[in-house]
This record gives sequence, C-alpha cells and structure tokens, in this order.
Amino acid sequence: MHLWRGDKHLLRGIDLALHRGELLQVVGPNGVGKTSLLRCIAGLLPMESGEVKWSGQDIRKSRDEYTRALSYLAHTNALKNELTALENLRFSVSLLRHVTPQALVETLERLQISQCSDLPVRALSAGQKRRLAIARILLSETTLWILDEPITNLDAAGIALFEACVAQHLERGGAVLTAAHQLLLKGEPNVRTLELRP
Amino acid sequence: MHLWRGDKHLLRGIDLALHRGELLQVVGPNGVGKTSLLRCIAGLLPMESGEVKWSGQDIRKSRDEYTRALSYLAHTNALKNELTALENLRFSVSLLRHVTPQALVETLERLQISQCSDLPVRALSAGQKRRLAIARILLSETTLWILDEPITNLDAAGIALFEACVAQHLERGGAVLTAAHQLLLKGEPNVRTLELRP
Amino acid sequence: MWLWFHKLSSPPHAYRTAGRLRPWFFWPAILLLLIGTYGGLVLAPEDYQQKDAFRILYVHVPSASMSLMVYVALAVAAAIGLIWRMKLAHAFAAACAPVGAWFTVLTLVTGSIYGKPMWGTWWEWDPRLTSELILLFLYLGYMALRASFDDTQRADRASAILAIVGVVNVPIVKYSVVWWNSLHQGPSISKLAAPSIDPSMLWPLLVMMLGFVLYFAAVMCDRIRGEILRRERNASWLSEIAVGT
Amino acid sequence: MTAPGLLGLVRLVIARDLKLAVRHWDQVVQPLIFFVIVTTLFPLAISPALDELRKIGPGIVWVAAMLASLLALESLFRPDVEDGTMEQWTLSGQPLSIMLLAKTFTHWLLAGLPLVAISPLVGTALGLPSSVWPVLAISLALGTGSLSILGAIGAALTVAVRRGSVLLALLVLPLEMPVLIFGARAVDLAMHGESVAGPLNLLAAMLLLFVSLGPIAMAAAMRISVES
Amino acid sequence: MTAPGLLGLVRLVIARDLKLAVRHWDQVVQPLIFFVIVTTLFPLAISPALDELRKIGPGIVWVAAMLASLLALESLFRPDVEDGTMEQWTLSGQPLSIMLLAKTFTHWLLAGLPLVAISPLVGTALGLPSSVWPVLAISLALGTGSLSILGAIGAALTVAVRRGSVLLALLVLPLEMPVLIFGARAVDLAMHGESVAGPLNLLAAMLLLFVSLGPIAMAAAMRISVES
Ligand code: HEM
Ligand SMILES: Nc1ncnc2c1ncn2[C@@H]1O[C@H](COP(=O)(O)OP(=O)(O)OP(=O)(O)O)[C@@H](O)[C@H]1O
Ligand SMILES: Nc1ncnc2c1ncn2[C@@H]1O[C@H](COP(=O)(O)OP(=O)(O)OP(=O)(O)O)[C@@H](O)[C@H]1O
Ligand SMILES: [Mg+2]
Ligand SMILES: [Mg+2]
Repeated sequence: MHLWRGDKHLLRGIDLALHRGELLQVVGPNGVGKTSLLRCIAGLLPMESGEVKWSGQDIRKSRDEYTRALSYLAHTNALKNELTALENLRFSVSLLRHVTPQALVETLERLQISQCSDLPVRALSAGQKRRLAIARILLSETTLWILDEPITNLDAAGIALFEACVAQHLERGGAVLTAAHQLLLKGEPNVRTLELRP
Repeated sequence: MHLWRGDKHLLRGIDLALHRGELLQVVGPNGVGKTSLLRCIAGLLPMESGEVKWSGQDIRKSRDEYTRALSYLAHTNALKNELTALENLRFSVSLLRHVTPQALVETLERLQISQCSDLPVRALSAGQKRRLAIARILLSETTLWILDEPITNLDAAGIALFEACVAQHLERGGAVLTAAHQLLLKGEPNVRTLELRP
Repeated sequence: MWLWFHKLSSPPHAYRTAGRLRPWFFWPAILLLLIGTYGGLVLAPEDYQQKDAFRILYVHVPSASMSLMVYVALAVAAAIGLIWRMKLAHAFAAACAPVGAWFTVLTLVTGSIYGKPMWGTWWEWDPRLTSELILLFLYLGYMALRASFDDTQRADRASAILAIVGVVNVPIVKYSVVWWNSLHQGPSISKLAAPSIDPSMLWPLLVMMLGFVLYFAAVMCDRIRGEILRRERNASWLSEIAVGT
Repeated sequence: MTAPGLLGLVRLVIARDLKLAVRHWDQVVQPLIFFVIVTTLFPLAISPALDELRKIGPGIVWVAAMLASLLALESLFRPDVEDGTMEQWTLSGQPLSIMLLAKTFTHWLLAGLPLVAISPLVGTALGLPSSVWPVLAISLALGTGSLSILGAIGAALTVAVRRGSVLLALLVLPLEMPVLIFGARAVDLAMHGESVAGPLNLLAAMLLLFVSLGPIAMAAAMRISVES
Repeated sequence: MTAPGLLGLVRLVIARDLKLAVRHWDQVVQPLIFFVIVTTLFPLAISPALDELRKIGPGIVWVAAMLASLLALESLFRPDVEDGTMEQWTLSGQPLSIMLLAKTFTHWLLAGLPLVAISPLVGTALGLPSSVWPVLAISLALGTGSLSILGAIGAALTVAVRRGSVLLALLVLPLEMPVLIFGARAVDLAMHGESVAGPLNLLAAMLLLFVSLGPIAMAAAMRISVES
C-alpha cells in the first residue's frame, strides 16, 4: 500500500492483517501518518496504490457491505451541538439498526454520562463529548471498530471503562484498530502494535 | 468564587493562589469543571460571584494589563487552516510583541515541526497542530500561562519537549496553570495539584 | 415610569411589588377600555365623511402610539442594563419586546382594515406605514436575536446592543423614509393628517389611550414576574416564597 | 442487525431535522421574514407608487423567493458536514441519496412552504390583485421545490469549501434561472387574465425531473465533499 | 515587550486578511459575480425592454449591492470565532474595536470596492446613461462603507449563533434601509439631471457616524459572542 499526501510519500509498503478478536494499535510519532492510514482503511481517503480487503474482497467492490460492518471514530466527535446527548445518540444509532430507548440509556449509564443525557451537546465537557462518541460505537454492533486516538480528553476512570468495552468487544469476536499514543490493554495476548516510523 | 452553568452549581468556594515560579495542575474527572474554572480565571466566562485578582487587583478593573500578562490555550488551537504554520505563528505573536523571523523559525525547530512550517495548517496532523499552538504560547513572553489539557494529541517526545518548556518558564519566574488528566513534572517542589471533586 | 422602576432593583422586591401593583393597573385598564369602547362605538357621532369606518381609530391610534413608546422604553431599559449591569432592566426589556411587537401588528392590521374603505387599498407605501413596518422588523429582529442564545446573560447583553444601535437608527430611518416619499409625491401624507376632531369623538380616544397605557403596565407586571421567575429559578428567596405559600 | 427500511430511514431523517428546527423555531420563521424584508426593499429603492410596483411585482416576488431559498440553503448541509455527522452517514451503509432527499424535503417544508403561505400578503403589498393569488401560490409551490433541489446539489458541492455561500450563489443562480423565468411569467400572464397552463406545466415537469435525478447528483457531490 | 502601536496593529490585521483572501482569490471575486448575476435576474424576471429597465435600474443596482454585501458579511467573523482566533484577540490586550474596524475595512476593500469598480458595466446593462456613472460609483462607494459597518455589527452579534445568516439579514436589512433609499435616490436624481448633493451628503454623513460609533458596538458585541 502506498499513499502520498501532497509531495510527501507518506506511507509505503504497509501490509497488515487484522483478525477477529484482535486489537491492533498503530503507534508512532506525531505526523507519521496514523490518521491517514486509518482513513484509508475506512475508505475515506483514496490511496495511490494498494488495496484494502474485507473478508477477502476489495472494499471498493463491496463498499456497502463493508461500511455496514464498520464504525469509525475520528479526531472529531460527529455530534450536533443543538441536540441533547440522548437525541444525538438515538439518531446516530437508529441510522444503523433498530435500537430501544432502554439500550440507549443503559449505554449512557455504562459510560457514566447519564446525568448529561438531556443537556445539549454544546454544554458537555470535552471528555463527556468523547464518551458520547464512544457510546455510538458501542451501540453500533459492527464488527470492525476503527478508532483514532479514542481516549483523547478522557480521565483515568474513562480510560478504564473504555478498555473494558474494547476487551468485551474482542471477546465477542470483534476487531479493533486504533491510533494511539498511550497503549491500552498492555500484555494481553490478542493485542498487537504496529509502529510507524517516519 | 461561585459559578453556575445552566442549572448546575458547578464550582463553589474555590480559593487558590498561584505564585511566580509555580505550576498548578487542576485535575478531576471529566465534566467536573476544569475548563470552566480556567476560562473564568482567564476572564472568558463571567462568574456569579467571587473575583480573580492579578497582582492584587481585580481583573475586571485592570483588564488590559491582565490580558497582556496572560496566554491562554483552549481545547481548540486557534489556528487558521488556510495559512501556513509559519504565517499563523507570525501573525499571532506579532499581535503581542515584535518578533524576528529568526525567533519564529527557532521555536518551530525547538518543537520539531520546522519541516511543516510552509504547509497550510489544514495539512498538519493533530499533534503537529497542538505543537504549533504551544509555539505561540512559548513566543508570547507572558508571565501567566493558562493551558487547557495542553498535551492532548502529543506523542511521548512531544510531552517531554513540553515539560522542558514549562520547566524553563517556571525557572524564569513564570506561572503556569493547567487542566490535566496526566500529571507533568511529577515530584518537582514547585508543582502543585488542585483536585476538583464533583 | 423610570422612577417607579429604579427603586426596585432587587429581584425579590421587584417580584412582590409587581404582584402587588398588577390589580391597580389591570382593573382600571379594563374599566377605561370598556368606557372608551362604549364611547367610541356608541356615543361618538358618525363621521359625515368616513361613516362608521372611522371608529377603528379608537384602536388604531392608541396602539400606534404605544408601539413607538414601548420601543423607546425597551431601548432605555436595555441601555441601563448594559451600563449599570442591572439584571432587572434586562428583564424589563425582554418582557417589553413581544408586547411592543404585538402593538405594532395591531397597528398594521387595524390600519390596513381602515385603509381599505378610506383609500381603496390595503396597503400604500406611505412613509408612516413604511416606518411602522420597519419598526415591526426591528422588534422581530430583537426577539429573534434574544431567542437564539440559550444563555440568558449573553442574550441580555447582545440584544441590548441591538436595541441601542436600533434606537440610534430609528430617527435616521424615520427621516429617510419621510424624505424619500416627500420627494416623490407630496399628497399622500395629508391622507393621514389628523382632521380637527370633534370633542365628542376625542374624549373616547383619550380614554382609550390611557386604557392602553394602563393595560400595558398590567401586562408588564405579569410578564416581568414571569421573567424574574425564569431567571432566578435557583435563588433561595424563591424557595422561601414557594414554601411560604 | 435490523437496519431501518427506506421508509423508516426517510422518517428518521425528517424527524431529526424537524426536531433540530423546533429547537430553533425562531430560525424557521427567518427565511419568511427575509422574504418579506427583501420585497419591501424594492418599493424603497424604486418607487412607492402602487401602479408602478404592480408592473414589476411578480418579478420582485420571484427574485425575493429565490434569494430567500438561497440564503436558507447555506445551512442545509454545512452543520452536518462540519461536525462529522455526514461522514458517519456515508459510512452507515444506507442509501445516501435518499437521506439527502429527505433532508432537502424537510428543508423545503420549513423554508419553501411558508413562502407560499405568505405570498398573498406580499402580493397585496406590491399591489397585485387578489385574482392572481392562486397562481402566485401554485407557481411558488412548484418553483420553490425545484429551487430547493437545485440548491441542495449546489450546497453539497460547496459545503467542503470555506466561505461557500457566495460560491453557492454563483453555482446555483444560473441553474435556477429557468424556474425564475417561468414562475414570473405565470404570474404575469395571470395578471393580464391570460391562460397560465403553459408555464405551470413546465414548472411541474421541471420539478419532477429534478426530484428524480437530483438526489443522485447530491449524493455524488456529498461523497466528494466528505472525502479529504 | 514592545507591543505594536495602533498603526502597526491595523497594518497587521489588514495584511493577514489580505493574505487569507489571496489564498482564496476565487472567493474574492464572488460577491462581484453575485452582484452581476442578481442584476441580470431582474431583466429576466421583469421585462427586457431597456426603457422600462432604465426606470427601475438605480433601484436594482442598489438592492443587488446590498444583498451582495450582506451575503459576504456572513463569513466576516465566523471563521475566526470558530477556530478560537477571536478569543485570542480579546485576550491580546490590544484594542478590539480597532482590530475589528481594520478587519471590516479589509472586507470592504474586497467586497465593496469591486462593486464600485464594476458599477458602470452593470449600469450600462440596465440602460443607465453614461452621465450617471460617476454618481452611481460615488454613491456606491459611500454607501457600501456604511453597509459594511452596520453589517459587521450584526455579524458580531450573530456569530456565536448557528444558522446565523438569515438572522443576520433580519437584523441588518432594516437598519440599512436609509442607505438604500439615499443611494438609489441619488442615482435617480442624476438620471433626471437634478442636483445630487443632498443625498450624497447624507450618505457621507451616515458613513462618518457609523465609522465613529460602529467599532464600539462591534467590540462590545464580539466580547459577548466570545464569552461562553
Ligand atoms: C397599515 C396602515 C397604517 C399604519 C401602519 C398606520 C400607522 C400609524 C402610526 C404609526 C400613527 C402614529 C401614532 C402616533 O404618532 O402616536 C398613526 C396615527 C394615525 N392614523 Fe394610521 N396607520 C395606518 C392606516 C391608517 C388609515 C387608513 C387611516 C385613516 C385614513 C389612519 C388614520 C390615522 C390617524 C387619524 C392617526 C392619528 C394622527 C395623529 O394623531 O397625528 N391610519 N397611524
Ligand atoms: N450551558 C451549560 N448548561 C448546563 N451545564 C453546563 C453548561 N456548560 C457546561 N456545563 C456542565 O459543566 C460541567 C463542566 O464542564 P467543563 O468543560 O468545565 O468540564 P471539564 O472539567 O473541563 O471536563 P473535561 O475533562 O471533560 O474537559 C460539565 O458537566 C457540563 O455538563
Ligand atoms: N494535503 C497534505 N499535503 C501535504 N502533507 C500532508 C497533507 N495532509 C497530511 N499531510 C502530512 O501527512 C502527515 C501525516 O498526518 P496524519 O494526520 O496522518 O498524522 P498522525 O500520525 O495521525 O499524527 P498525530 O499523532 O499528530 O495525529 C503529516 O506530517 C502531515 O503534515
Ligand atoms: Mg492523527
Ligand atoms: Mg475541559
């Protein structure tokens, strides 16, 4: 796989495979190309050459199927400032599947932001917004999670919560790909890191 | 000092003093009010009651003097996507004081983003943007730095660099107030933490 | 009105005073409006020229003068709130706006209804009518700006700036509109010139005007209590009142 | 996993946008007030005499409607793109074209329909006789629909660009000219008591064409805007 | 620490905004093109006969100029507020009113002045005789200045609000009506060969008033918009 950004040959010769039940953390110094790699894999950034395969098929061919199996969390949170936390969550999850109000509330509770569920998102703190964005991923019930620095702005309790969520997802046969500066779930057998070098 | 946000009595009875040469890190779980506290102190959020004093004067009285002694770094970076890194830095620093091109380039080098100095900021990675925002603070030559989670998106090398910058500023008699989830300069004598509890 | 207003800058005091004053405005207002209506519709003689149509004047003229007065009151309150950081003045301004807009709409509607038999058209681009329409836009702009902030304090200050800029502009607007039209065509102004009015027609009008003013005061007492309640919902004195009653 | 069906999807999008609009009900009336204000600008700038105004009345109403629709369009997709919602929609595996069409429809409900409702009032102020009100309203109803769809395509194309609003106007206004011409023509004919079937049929035909082809263009444009 | 003086500050802000504009030179021509397109809408919507057009020509040019200025205003402060730059300006210890005035001036250079330059062309298209060109240009030059300042106050008030563009129009258009009236009147008088000193003097007086008082209102409004 090769990717150019501007005049720079950013990523070259990367070859990776991610299996169900595995967490792959892409690490590397600032600006090395982690975000670019993740966006490529999510199909949000066209590459110069190379291909991304999902269950053996090129994702450009089976685009719909792939996107239905995928959740992506970017540096930004994809939340509407005007709607409340609960409404944001309900809408973004309903796009993907049928969801009960019960499930929404439970997820908010699990991420310890149920007290803000009726506040407009503009009034949430940075960490509360991030938790809400993570709640969407949890509820999406997709197989592959692609998360760009998911624990940004989270406090220690938030990180622990998130680790538990990831571990549970892996157990259920999901796959997780993250960009990270701080490694999660250190020492578990199904956790790998990919180090990008400038 | 008392502060309401919406219906919530967010902060009450906080009393803090920050001396030259001191780093005060405000810690606490997500949503406890760190950002709100910092914005209050920077004069960006009016409080219900209480006052912030700078060299013994209420900042509402000596507003201009206070803002000239202060630099504030928010959750967002205050960068213009269309301008290059160097242009962004030149403009924001020139507002405050006269600065030589030499000094600008040196600071970019010090923060290891000189290779991006001619890229438009939109093309920078998340961590590179944060470094550029920190470069502005370094060059501002103000006494009081108020930094809201400054090391967001920074890699390990970036954090070390930033710690060195803060240490140097403290040595020169500056004062630093940060909101943090990860403590910096642990164990130094002139470093304090203020823990906010919900 | 302002002396009356200045004394009560503390919300609890203002809240109670407004409650106490309300009946003193409300019942006389109703009484005056009834008398005026009776006088206007029944007692006043039919106009030899305008027939019965002129009777709409008894609503039109009072609401027209109120629409202007209320805007001035609003702007003064906004300025006081901005300069002396007085929350109650902001509350007053906020309470004013919908009432003023309502008077303006009433003026436009009654004027239109009046215009149809008088001029044979619902609307005419006469300076007075045009500036009344612009006044309505100003009210609507003020209310829209206020509604688009969710923080009351910021809404107060932002809309106060708008009200002040608006009041600087109102004379400019007014004179520009008069100028504009008078250069084009003179006579249309005289259409509105007050005919020397018979005393038997005049007294109901004056009664109606006073009735409108008192009615405005009564409505403001209610609205300002509502505003205070909304703003001070966290204050301790309110829970005291709630427990007390 | 039970993804919502097409109808469910449309309902979902419309419900969400209506909820956003209700949260800001004041903003719903704003295109309307803008429409009224722009129509009052003309008498001020041109001539207050109703006789003169009547002649140019249909043109003024139509230009004002076009500008009101244009101004409101600017915020059709931008908030969703800026906060990353649109990125999520393209990744949702749902047909983007349907979702965008539903969004555009809601937009028309909120910004187009009120213009139709208020058009008699504005027409009166410009001296149009009450006999042309029905034609004015029908032509606006058909026309603003087309304007919304053309505008939505333009908005999808320009949303990734900063300061897009002027660019949007630039792209969209030339495309919208036929709508303007036939719309104003219908009202003009009605004022002279002639048959209005021709222009109205054309307006309806254009609307049909745009509704069937527009969403595809919108979705394609949006995918380009989101990729970066 | 040597903070820049007032003049240096103004130069700095102007230079920065011009640089941003050059980076997007295509957007600089957009208000201009919008102006041209709107003026061409009218002949299409109304009547292509030059005699008729001439009568309403001054009014159309002026309404188009007002709308072009309005449309461009939306992006005057918004980008700077959204990315946090404006917050830094309020904390810079420099006089905010001067900085905002400088910004508004640059905006006028980019969005107002080009209209003045192109006005003879548009006037010709609408059948205005060449004798009125100077009056048209002068009235536009004075008038667009006032429009920019009034618009900037509105923009500062609405910048913290989502979907501000229609709200901005609602706040600003009523206040701008006098400028429109005198501007169109001056051109109209010139067309009939009468003296234009009256309206032009009034336009100049308004400009002076707004330049001297406007920045204070702008700065006050901006501080409110930034606090949150
Ligand atoms: C929509 C149409 C109209 C509007 C917006 C309107 C507006 C106004 C306004 C703003 C005033 C000034 C009140 C004051 O200065 O205290 C006024 C007064 C008055 N109007 Fe109207 N008007 C309209 C139609 C008419 C018509 C059709 C007539 C009758 C021919 C009329 C008769 C009067 C009279 C007699 C006064 C009192 C004049 C005075 O005291 O100087 N109005 N109107
Ligand atoms: N307008 C508002 N209305 C109601 N609550 C608000 C409003 N603004 C902020 N809050 C609440 O105030 C609290 C403090 O927010 P703040 O951003 O200061 O938190 P923080 O300590 O910086 O958190 P983080 O670590 O996530 O950045 C949050 O719980 C938030 O929900
Ligand atoms: N359009 C572009 N033109 C030129 N260079 C670009 C462009 N877009 C991105 N880059 C460069 O590509 C590199 C990779 O950026 P990316 O956002 O992928 O980094 P990252 O690994 O996610 O960094 P971080 O840890 O800071 O988030 C950066 O050095 C950036 O400067
Ligand atoms: Mg990144
Ligand atoms: Mg925070």
